[in-house]
Amino acid sequence: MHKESEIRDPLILGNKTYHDITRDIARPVEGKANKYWWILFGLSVFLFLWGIGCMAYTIGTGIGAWGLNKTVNWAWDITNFVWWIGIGHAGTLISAVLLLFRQKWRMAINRSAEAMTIFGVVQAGLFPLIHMGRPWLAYWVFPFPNEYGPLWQNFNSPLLWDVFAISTYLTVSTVFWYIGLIPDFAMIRDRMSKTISPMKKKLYTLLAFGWSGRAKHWQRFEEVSLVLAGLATPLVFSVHSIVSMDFATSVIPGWHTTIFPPYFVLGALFSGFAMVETLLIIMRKVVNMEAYITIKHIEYMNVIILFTGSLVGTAYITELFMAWYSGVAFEQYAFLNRATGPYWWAYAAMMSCNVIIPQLYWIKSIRTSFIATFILSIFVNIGMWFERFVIIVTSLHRDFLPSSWTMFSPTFIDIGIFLGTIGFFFTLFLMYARTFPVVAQAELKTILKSSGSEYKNKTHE
Amino acid sequence: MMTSLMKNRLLHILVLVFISFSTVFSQDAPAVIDSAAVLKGEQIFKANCTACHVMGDKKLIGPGLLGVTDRREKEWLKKWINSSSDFIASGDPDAIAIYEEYNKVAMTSYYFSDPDFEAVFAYLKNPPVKAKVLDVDSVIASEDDGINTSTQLMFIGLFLLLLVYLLTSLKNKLKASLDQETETIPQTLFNQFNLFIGNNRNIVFIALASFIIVIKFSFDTLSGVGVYTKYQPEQPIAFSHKVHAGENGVDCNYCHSSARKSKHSGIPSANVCMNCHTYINEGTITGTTEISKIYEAVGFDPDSKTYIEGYEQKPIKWVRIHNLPDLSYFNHSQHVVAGKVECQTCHGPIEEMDVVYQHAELTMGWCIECHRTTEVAMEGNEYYTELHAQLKEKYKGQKITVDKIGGIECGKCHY
Amino acid sequence: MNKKVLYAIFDDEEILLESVKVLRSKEIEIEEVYSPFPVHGLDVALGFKETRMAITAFIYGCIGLSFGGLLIYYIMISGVGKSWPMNIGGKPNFTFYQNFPAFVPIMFECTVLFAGHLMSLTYFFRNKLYPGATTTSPDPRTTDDKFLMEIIVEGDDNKMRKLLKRNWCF
Amino acid sequence: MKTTKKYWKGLAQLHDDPIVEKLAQNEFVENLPVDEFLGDKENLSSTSSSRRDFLKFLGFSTAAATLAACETPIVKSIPYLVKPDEIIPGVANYYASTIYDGRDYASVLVKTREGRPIKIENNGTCSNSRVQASVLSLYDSARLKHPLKASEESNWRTVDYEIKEKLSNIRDGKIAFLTSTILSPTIKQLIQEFAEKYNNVEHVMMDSTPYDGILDANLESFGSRLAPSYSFDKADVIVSFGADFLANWMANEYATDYVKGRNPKNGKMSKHFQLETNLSLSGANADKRIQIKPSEHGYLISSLLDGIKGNKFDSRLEKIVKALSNAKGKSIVLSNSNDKNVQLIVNAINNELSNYDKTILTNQPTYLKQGNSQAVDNLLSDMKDGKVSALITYNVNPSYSYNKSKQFNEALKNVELKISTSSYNDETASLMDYVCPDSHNLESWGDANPKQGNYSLMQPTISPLFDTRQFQETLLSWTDRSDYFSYLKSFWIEKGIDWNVTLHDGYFHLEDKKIKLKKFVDRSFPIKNTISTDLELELYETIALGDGYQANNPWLQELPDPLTRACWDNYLTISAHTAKEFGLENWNVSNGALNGSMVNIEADGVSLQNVPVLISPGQARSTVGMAIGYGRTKAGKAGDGIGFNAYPFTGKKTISIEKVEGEYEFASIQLHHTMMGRDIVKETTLSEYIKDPSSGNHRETYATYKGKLTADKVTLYEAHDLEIGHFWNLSIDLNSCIGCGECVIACQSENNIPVVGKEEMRKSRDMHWMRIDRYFSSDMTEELSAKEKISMIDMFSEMEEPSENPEVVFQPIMCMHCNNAPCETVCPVAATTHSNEGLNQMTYNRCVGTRYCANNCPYKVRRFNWFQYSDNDKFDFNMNDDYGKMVLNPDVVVRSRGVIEKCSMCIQKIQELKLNAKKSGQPIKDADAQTACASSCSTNAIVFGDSNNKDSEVWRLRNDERAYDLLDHLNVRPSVFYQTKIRNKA
Repeated sequence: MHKESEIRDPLILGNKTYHDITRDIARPVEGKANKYWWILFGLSVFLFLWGIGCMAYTIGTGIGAWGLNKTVNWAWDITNFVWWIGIGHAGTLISAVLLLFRQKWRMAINRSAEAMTIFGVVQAGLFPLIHMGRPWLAYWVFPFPNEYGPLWQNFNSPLLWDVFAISTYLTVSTVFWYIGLIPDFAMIRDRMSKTISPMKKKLYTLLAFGWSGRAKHWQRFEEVSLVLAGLATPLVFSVHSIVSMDFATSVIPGWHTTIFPPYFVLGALFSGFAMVETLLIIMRKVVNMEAYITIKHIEYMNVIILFTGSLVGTAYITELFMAWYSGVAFEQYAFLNRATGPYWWAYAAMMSCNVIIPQLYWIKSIRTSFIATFILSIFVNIGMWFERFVIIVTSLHRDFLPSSWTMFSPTFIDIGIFLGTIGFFFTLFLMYARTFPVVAQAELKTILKSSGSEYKNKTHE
Repeated sequence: MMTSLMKNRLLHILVLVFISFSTVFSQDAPAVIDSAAVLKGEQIFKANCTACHVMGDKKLIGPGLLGVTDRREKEWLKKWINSSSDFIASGDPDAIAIYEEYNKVAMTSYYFSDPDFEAVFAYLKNPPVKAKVLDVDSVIASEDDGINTSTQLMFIGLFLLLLVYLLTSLKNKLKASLDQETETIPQTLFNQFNLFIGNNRNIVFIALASFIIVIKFSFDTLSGVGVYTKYQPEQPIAFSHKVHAGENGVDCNYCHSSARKSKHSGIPSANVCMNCHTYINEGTITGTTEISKIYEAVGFDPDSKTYIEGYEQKPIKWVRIHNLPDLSYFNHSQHVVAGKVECQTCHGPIEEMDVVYQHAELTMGWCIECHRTTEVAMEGNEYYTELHAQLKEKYKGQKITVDKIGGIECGKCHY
Repeated sequence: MNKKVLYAIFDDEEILLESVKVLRSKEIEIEEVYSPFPVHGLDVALGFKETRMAITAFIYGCIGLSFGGLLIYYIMISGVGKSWPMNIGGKPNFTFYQNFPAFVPIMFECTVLFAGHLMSLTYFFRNKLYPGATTTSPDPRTTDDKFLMEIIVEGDDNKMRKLLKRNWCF
Repeated sequence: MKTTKKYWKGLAQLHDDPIVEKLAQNEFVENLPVDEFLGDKENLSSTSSSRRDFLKFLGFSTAAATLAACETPIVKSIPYLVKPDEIIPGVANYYASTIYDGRDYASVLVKTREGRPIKIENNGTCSNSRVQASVLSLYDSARLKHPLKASEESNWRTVDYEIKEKLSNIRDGKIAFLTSTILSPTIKQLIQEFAEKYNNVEHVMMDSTPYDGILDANLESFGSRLAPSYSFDKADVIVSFGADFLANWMANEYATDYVKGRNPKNGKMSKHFQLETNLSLSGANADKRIQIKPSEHGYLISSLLDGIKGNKFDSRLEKIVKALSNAKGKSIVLSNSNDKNVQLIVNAINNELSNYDKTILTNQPTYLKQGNSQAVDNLLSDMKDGKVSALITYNVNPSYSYNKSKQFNEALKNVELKISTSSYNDETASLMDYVCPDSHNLESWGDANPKQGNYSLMQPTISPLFDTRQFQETLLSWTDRSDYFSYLKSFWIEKGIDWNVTLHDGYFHLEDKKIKLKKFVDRSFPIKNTISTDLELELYETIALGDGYQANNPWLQELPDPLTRACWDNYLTISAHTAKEFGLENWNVSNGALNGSMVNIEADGVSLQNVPVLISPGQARSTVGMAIGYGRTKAGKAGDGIGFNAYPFTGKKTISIEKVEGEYEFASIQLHHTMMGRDIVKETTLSEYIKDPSSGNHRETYATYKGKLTADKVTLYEAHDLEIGHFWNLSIDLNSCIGCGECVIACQSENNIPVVGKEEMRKSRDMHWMRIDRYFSSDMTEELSAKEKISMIDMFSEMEEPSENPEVVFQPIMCMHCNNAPCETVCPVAATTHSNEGLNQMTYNRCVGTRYCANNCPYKVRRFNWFQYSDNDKFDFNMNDDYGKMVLNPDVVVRSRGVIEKCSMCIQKIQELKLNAKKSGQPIKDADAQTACASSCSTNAIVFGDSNNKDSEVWRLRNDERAYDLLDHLNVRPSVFYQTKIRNKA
């Protein structure tokens, strides 16, 4: 039974009992959706369908449907890919790393954060697939015995590393997520009555895998979560490091940089937390979780954003310094061109959204306001998208031989696909919010005594 | 794949064996002559003569040439071969006789250099007795071992059953001696089976095993997609390679002339057929029915032995059997001439086939396998002299296979 | 000999923990405890053995690592088996060691992949958790806010009831 | 010379049968069932095959209906019924022949497969991109497929009958032949014989770009209307006033000699001055280039004469006069002026320098330009007054290319009998009563006499695809004869040549009777300087299209101009300075593509609307240039409506332009014009080179524990073994490359490279496997910025601006076949790997199209198939055309959508080479190793070979002091390397 100093603000507001928690968590699943939900859901489904259309068109006619050319062979596709992967990171970090650090405040948000991770990675996974010239041959990137001699893959290729990293990341974090979900499903199962909603009952019985909360199971449960957390933590760092190696191991000035792995991971956390905030602030309204997702949680995350944001800023400066210090003309020009070339605006957007704006979090009032946080988190998301765009496009469009210098501009297909994935993401997330226990109630109950406001008040008396 | 390959190699070896044999045969010929000449003669004969003559008594366009050396003088033959028409004109009775016999067709003239002529003569003198047959048998033999293995399996199965029977009966005997109730064989098996599945481990084991089997099976079937081994379509003309290449011993090269020059082996144009079938109007198996199809195509009147004037010729639409995908570049001459590969290595015992079928899988794996195992024919090829030296230096003692000179690099076939 | 199954329901984990300790001290066999969330120290109180999940994970990890290593070795390093060594970008593929750095990421990923998934499978297997399993606790409220202790008593159970009552249960 | 190739001596050697019908049958694939297989649409569409192996359509016409993947596709194979002796399916034959389309002449080797020409190779003489591309024009479906009568389909019998009827009814009216320059002696004779049969026949020749100036001047100076031939290799000083002799001026035969005279190895190079208005290819290669206005042209030349005579002269000519006077008898002075008086002065200068019979050979004139504008004008006036009752045109398109085309079209109405022999229903032909379509060069017999004593024969390499008939045959039939072949044969055998040998070689020499020349008389009179301030126009021909005869050839349309790097267009070239005056500008839109403002141009009477303006460095101030050969209206689907017709402006000097609203979209594939101070094209001066051959070839060194090392010495890798076997290398001499772009077309036809059209080119999605980068020098340099303390940002932005009169360098770039290739390592599926012969192999059918390799390529030579370029109506060029497909090389796959492709170093040629060597049991001869680009290069700038072979040319070049790797600091170890450029600057 862990105690906690009184001065810490409560993480669960209102005088909740275990039963209240159960009721609150189960409510969205059992009750009807409110109108916000329907509005958002309709919107995202629409975007999603549009995106599907654009993807179909691309696969039908060819990558030429995008704005790419012989010099800039990657642009929005990989930008979006890296962006989504980045977003995918906060989830696992929150649940894994914070679990290792025994951070209690993670418990209210880790479920949703992980959901976000998985849905984010799903979006990310789409891009390597559709950006291929011949997506119907995508299975060639997996080593499987074949009649071609047999013919294998090239394990020197960072893209192949990606394949392994992302598939591992996606599956492992899914499993991690699901193991945590089982007791909560069981809870919902047990609340469901056979007579009123037999179908739902059946469904959740299926999902609950027959969990009954035996002491031994709980013991194993905790051990497994701990180990998975231990595994997931290096995984988080490895995945984005590997993604960064797509660029770091190449020869293109502006890509060929050793600081990319840490720099990308930080950026990932940065954007990931921003996205978590965006989502949670929406969610706590949409499925009324005000009591569990408190300003305290938001503030903690803001602190992390402030921290990572500043580190990312440092990374930008370091890049510039290295370019200057290396004395390599190509490097120097690459970065000069980023800041002052035709894509200066993208660079400016990146700098302001990622480095300058987060500095506002030094101010307590902003740090602890839902509205401000929401807006800022949007900014950070945009900024991080631009970071990837800047890295990819501005490096490519002017590389070694000026004769092949050119520029990139997206077609409506590019845009459509990007919006499509956003739509897809929110569709998944909203559906999740209505059918899954959005807060890990089992774990939450363990900290009710230590961090619940009622108990804290008790101790004050 | 392996087995077919093994067969190929076996066959390859056997063919070599046969060649050595033929020399052996020549050894016990009465006169002392060098076998090299015979071999050379054989090549020349195959290339030039087989169209009209067989090494036997059978008549083709011309007479069978078995034992012709006894019938005719060397000089006489030389004259006749060099220019039969002049020879006939010169009024030699035998010549005229033959001319008359073979409906007044003078033999095409060949100007062999003396050594060549000597070689041919030597060959005619020392024909490879039944050599062909030997070759053929061996091929069949090699075909057979597939069947052998299966029969062996059958025997093993029987043996096991027998064993079961013996053991159970033994057991019963023992039981009887201890006067416990005995079981019939089915009972035993049944009980044993129950015991077996009673055990969880076994269940798991079975599950795993079946799972693996299923995987293997599906993988095999999948990898079999697009493999058309034994593909044997109906052809517009029931042309029999057995009759032509096998029995009449027409050299592959005679019809598929471009195999040594080009990437395509080439399907003979109708006028090549007509070279012989102007005179041969009746086939051994199908009589006139099939041959008349050629006449129909080119517009030839077999009775008057003339081409019909202004006849609109119809192309013969053969069905292609060996189809490589277009993305892979294959060159016949590369393999036949530079690589010194026998036709049969890939096309199987073609001279055995009445209707041709696809012998090899023609999958990429199949190509690669062969390239990994086949040695490069470097000896006596100026092109390789320097390279060969370097390679021997590099791979001391190892076989220098095709892959060692880059034979399994993508760019060698895909461009 | 009549056996009786006694369900004691608690609504606070601390009390549960207390009574568990008490009962254990009286060497009364506790069949099973159902709780809505992991109660810390319960496993100790019940005298469970350390679970060996972590060890299995480690083993699986090792398997994964070696699998990855062997796969790459077979595929990338020249002259091994019937693999297909190619000159790719002039990178040395003569020995595993020379090309090692390029192989680290995938070997690592394989490790995690195997460890993570196989351990989870073991977890499901050992807990007999699988889709479609319908086992539940004797009282559905145990997933909500109640804690249930299952005790098997032989003969007269009133003594036991009393004992439990004394420990603030109903 | 391709002595090693197997030539066919044509039918003559094979069949001695005199009856020509039979010959015609037996020589070619008699039953070339073009219509049959083309008729069979569903076959074509259903063949999934990408390697368009002609055999499948002819040799074995495939009726492949590929069913479900698991079922065997039924592929029908149809062999020839009667196989022509020389055709072995799958083996290429080479025929020596001649290409002459009235503009470009070349003696060539034609590569045929299964009786279908697929590639043009040079045969000793210099050729150019148009000649290379002419093989595609053969398969142009826009060609007439049958004779026309009043634009209605007709047949030869009726057409011949009616024409003969009408011709013989002509009594007093003229019968006029309006033809291009005729090189063929037989045609000339045929026309004479024609003249004997019919009344008052007149023969007029016209050149699309008239050269009367030179011809008439020589008539006055030497008493004979001829154009001398020049030997640039003997000249130490070359002064050209606007004559673009490296590209289009006169004959396309000077480049080889020119480069011969500029080999620094000999310790001396010719010094080349170019005084011109537009930046021409010659100007780009010149050592000293001076911008002049067309109006100064005459004056400067006459001032130069003064200078040489020792009188006072224009200060701009200082250096030139000095150089020339030291190079008496070893110099050439040229002018592209069409003004007789100017040319008289040029003659005077050359005479003064006693160049005649040394570097300028009047006794060995070239006959490529015999046109006579005066005669044409007379003909026109005769037509006006109805004196011409019959007009027969051959190889000319006056309604399009004649500067008085309007009047011509008017006058045509007064002609009773109008006959065209054009193979297209072009601008002129469409106005005619009868069109008797001429066969393509590759379908015809013929002969040519390009130069005094030089002759070449033309032999058919395929039987006519359509119901066409070559002009000679037509003439014969009108004089009641037939069988041009035996006519030709007997004609030459009478001249006492060995027919078979000649046919085999393609060209031969005859001792013609010496031309009698008067002693040189100087009729020149000086020309005053008339300073004009108004805007002047100078027309030029592009490398690609020339006079526009092949405007419907998509390869040529898509060949970027060597200097502006724009394609699918012509435009007004203008200097930045003048552009500013008129408020005209060029700018890049968001996807980088180039846009420009438009103007209306007007010069007494003639005018053009909405002509785009392209700002091009090197253009003289207050002048504009414009290319002829564009703006065809009846060329065909590819050529119609591309650009603007500038012919009407021929002879117009000053023009007026006014800016109009709107912007024009260019398709320019090079959007940056300077090297940004990077060490990409290394160059030095001759004097420096003589001091130190490796000068200008500076290589970065890097500090290591072993001391300072160059990049290629610093490595972590244990290298793969490339010592054993072949190691294919390619050397590109930047000093010999004149940037003519012939190799680009050669590559395109060898490797089945698709045409993507203007829109895609505009989006920088060109598919050419090799490109020729062009860099201008900039006024801003790192030294300057260092000296003047200019910030990096300003420096770079200024560096992007080329100088007003820049130095120009050309750099052919194809896949470098790096031996530490960045592209290979990043491919996840190992679709691009390295061969033990140093080739970077791209395996199309393994590629999944991640494009990572293209990103990671420092040279940006990888090309992605953004769409399906074959069989796609969006790309309606030769690969979407049943005839156009016949030009495809059966040994090279046509790439499908979504895969990367790139230069393979013609691996199909390498494989064939090795195979032949193995089969014949001989080691490979260095001379035989050729890539398409190397063999096509007229100046021998590209040398290919096996650099493991110590006595190969390429090995020597690899170890030359001038050799350098592009971007060597990356240490990617390219197999392609460059030789530094050497300028002959004083």
